[in-house]
Amino acid sequence: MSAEPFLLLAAALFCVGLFGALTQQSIVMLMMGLELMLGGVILAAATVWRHFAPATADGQVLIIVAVTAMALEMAVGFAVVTALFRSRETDMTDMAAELKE
Amino acid sequence: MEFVVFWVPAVLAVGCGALVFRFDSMARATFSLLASLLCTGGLVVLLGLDYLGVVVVLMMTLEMSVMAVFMVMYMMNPAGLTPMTMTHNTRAAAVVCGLLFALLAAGILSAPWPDRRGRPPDDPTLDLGMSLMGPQMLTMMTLAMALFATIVATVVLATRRGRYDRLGDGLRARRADDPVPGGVGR
Amino acid sequence: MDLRGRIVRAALGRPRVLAAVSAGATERRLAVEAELARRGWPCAAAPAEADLLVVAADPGPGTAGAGTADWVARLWEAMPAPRARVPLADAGEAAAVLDHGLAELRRRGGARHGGGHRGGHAPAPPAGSPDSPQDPDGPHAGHDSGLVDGLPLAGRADDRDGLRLDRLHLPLGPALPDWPAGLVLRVALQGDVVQRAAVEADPPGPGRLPFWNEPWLRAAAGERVARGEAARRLCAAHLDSLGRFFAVTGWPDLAARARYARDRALGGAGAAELSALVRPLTRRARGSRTLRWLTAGVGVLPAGRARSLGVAGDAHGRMLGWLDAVARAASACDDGAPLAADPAVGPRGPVHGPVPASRALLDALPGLLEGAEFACARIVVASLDPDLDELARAPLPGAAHG
Amino acid sequence: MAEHPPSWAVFALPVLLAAVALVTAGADALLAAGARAGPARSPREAAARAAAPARGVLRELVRQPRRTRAADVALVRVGAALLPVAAMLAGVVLPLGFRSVSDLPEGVVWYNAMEALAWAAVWLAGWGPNSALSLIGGYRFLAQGLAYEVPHMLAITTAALGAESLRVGGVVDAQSGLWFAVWMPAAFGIHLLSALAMAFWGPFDRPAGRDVAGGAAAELSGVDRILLLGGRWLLLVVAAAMSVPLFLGGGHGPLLPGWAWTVVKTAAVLAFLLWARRRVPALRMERWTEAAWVVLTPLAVVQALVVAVVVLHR
Repeated sequence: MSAEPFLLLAAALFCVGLFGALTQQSIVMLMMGLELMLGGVILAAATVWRHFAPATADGQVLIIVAVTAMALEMAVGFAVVTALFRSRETDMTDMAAELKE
Repeated sequence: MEFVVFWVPAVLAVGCGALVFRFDSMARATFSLLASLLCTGGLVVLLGLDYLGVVVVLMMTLEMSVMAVFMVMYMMNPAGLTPMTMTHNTRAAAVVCGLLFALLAAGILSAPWPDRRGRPPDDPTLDLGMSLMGPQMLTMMTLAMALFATIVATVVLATRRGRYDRLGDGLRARRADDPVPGGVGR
Repeated sequence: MDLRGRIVRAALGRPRVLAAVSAGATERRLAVEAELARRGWPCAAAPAEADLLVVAADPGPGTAGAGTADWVARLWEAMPAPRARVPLADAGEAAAVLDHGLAELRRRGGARHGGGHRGGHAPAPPAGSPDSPQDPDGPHAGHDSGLVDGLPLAGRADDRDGLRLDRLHLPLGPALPDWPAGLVLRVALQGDVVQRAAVEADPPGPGRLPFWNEPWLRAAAGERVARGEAARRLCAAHLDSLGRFFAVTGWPDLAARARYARDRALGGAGAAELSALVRPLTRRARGSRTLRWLTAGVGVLPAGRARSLGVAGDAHGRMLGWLDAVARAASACDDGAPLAADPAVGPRGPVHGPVPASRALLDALPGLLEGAEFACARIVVASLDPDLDELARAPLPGAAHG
Repeated sequence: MAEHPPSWAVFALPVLLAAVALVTAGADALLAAGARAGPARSPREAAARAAAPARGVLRELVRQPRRTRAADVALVRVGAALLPVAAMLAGVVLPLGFRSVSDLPEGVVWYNAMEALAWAAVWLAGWGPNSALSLIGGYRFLAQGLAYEVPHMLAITTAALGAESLRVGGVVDAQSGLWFAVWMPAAFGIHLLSALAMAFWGPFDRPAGRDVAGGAAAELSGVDRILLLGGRWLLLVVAAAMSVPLFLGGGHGPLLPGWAWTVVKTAAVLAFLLWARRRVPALRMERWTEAAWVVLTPLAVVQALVVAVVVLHR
């Protein structure tokens, strides 16, 4: 098959993901949008490798980088959400402790 | 045949991807995203990158399963049994994304794509391995550093108790003081 | 159609049995378990996998009786068709009742495919665990207050890890597998961590002696009871507890062996046979480093408290205590000398204490359960194994026949 | 050296795997009944005991599926069906002798990816019924997954490293002399442990443990139950069988043909697992996770390092 359908699909995934990332209020859902966008990037990189530059491994390396980025983004995202969840409560208990003094 | 092998996962990928933001259940949204990414992995295999496609499938399965737990933990209204309206700027975002897609599509369809240079190696996985772990290892080292930094950063961000809380001042305690003792005691 | 009939017949030939046991029905439970093992019928862990419900539950006094009818009815509702339900009023009838249940089940299994009147919609049991049918909050419930599909949603509350996650209130028991009959724990769960627990013990109806304490109570009432009989009862009681403990720690092999030995002890096996059954059990349980690693430090009681309860400090120690007692009792099973009435110490502790020994064990539970993960909570309960039969108004010495 | 299999192998594989799973489950049921009610008094009784799993399948077929309140039935179905499918897909790279249904160029990674689908499957089946105990089962499996997956990946990577090939056939070829189990014992042991863990069976059965009334399977009846619990046995069989080509020399062996050696070795591994299961209590993740991360993971890394050094100097 030619490259265009794959690239169109990658663009579609990227745009759907972007839509999600732009519209969702919660950090977690926003991350889902980012994952979809990176999915589009992966597909585009694979297509470019296959159809335009198969001799070098650049496309493959890009995919590895994208997959790593997905993992990192998720880990950091959840760590931040956990910290937010915790700090919101510690803030409140701190305030309570100050009130007591 | 090729038509089916491409279009079925393609439609599924976009469809499930869109459903992620339509479902009002966290579990469904997460696993719809997983389905979408699994289709992407399948298409990567179709493009001749077997190893990377399978790795994408593996990574995404593990990631999304863990994600599901965090979703249930932290999302307002985890099961989404009540309709979830947690969106904003829907219209503007739709316009932006539609325009972007139109732009990309126009670019893709009209660009004078170059001819293929070279031919795929017999074993693309070997090729990838050589470029990652070959003479320089620059990419691999960078990724490794990034992963390591992330591990440290996420643990610092997420944990409440440091080692002084666990092992006492001077780290003298023989067993860590944890709410639930682990198997090794550190 | 004959083929289909034969398939149904073969499929239901050894039905999975769920026993609904209330406090005070220990003897009937043991009879059913022994009979099931003899026939090779499996015990169901949850109503979803059960074909046959054996109800060994007394309508207790007052409101508790209504409660019993309620949870049994909910268990029944949660079982998929074809299903059958039989009451068991007396331990001696276990075999006959199971036969009757099988016949009933076969009739219904055939009828469903013949007439189809039981087909159609499966019952829609309430959410929550199968054994805690009154549970109003399924885990799908969210932060917001309000009702969804008739189910109230969970609220948030402080938790062990300082995250204030959703809290789920649900009752554990009375029909969990390997769970003390009649015990209900109202727990607040976050994820699988128990944040708070309250004991709700349904006392058994009056008129029955606590099965495990029977020899001592009878001796105290002036009857002549052989020492061997008391030792046999003690041995069986601890083997029963050990069976639960091993089942809950996930060692089905040892649990099965302990229960086999228990059935043999109650079935009148001699001291030699019992000792031969118990010895390898003791050796394996004692020698297992994995078991020690997994259960030491679970459910730790302060030393003073443990001493006053007459148990060891942690789950592993309590198990070792049972093993010792079982080995000692097994060798004393054939002793014909009369049991002295005075130091009447049953399997759980003094039989005539001001407070039943099991009541003290129950009171120790909530503190041990807070902050424990679900699996640990199960081990804590199994390692104390309170016997709710003892909570019946303790008959005074001399009035046991009253 | 891998030959092309006949096309009917695609259909034979599920049947063969299911048959092996049923036999294994029957042997386990026989042992369990022996412990509970004493040794069987007659061969007839023994046969009836061993037929328990087959009878269980029939029984679920005549039973109604049931629904819990506010359940997400679609997710339950997907979860229950995904488990056997994942096991079958992982089994595609299993060689019988020297032939597998498809000797994929990165079969080792494929096997890993397919068994990882169990994570999603068990969690979905636990979440779907809207029941606390079944959800606890789902959570437990994810915790277990986090504990076993890293050492497991390192262990199978070590085998691939020793053979310098990601192809399962290549790994088998590399063991025509010395079996990998001999000079990478740590990786072999870790693989056996993770085989048990990924099938949540034996000492790792807590996700479907009796203490949570069956855990992820607590609310399932009918076909869903067959799929989930059957899928678990299939996964166990596939993972145990995989240790033969990865560590035990695959079809290599004297006298007997390759397929016979595969069968013998697989049966030996399964028998060992059945025996081991009866000797050990179940491992709780709150203790095991730390052991897996603090002990097994470094062990697996060291093992991989040793193998890498050996391979470099070969």
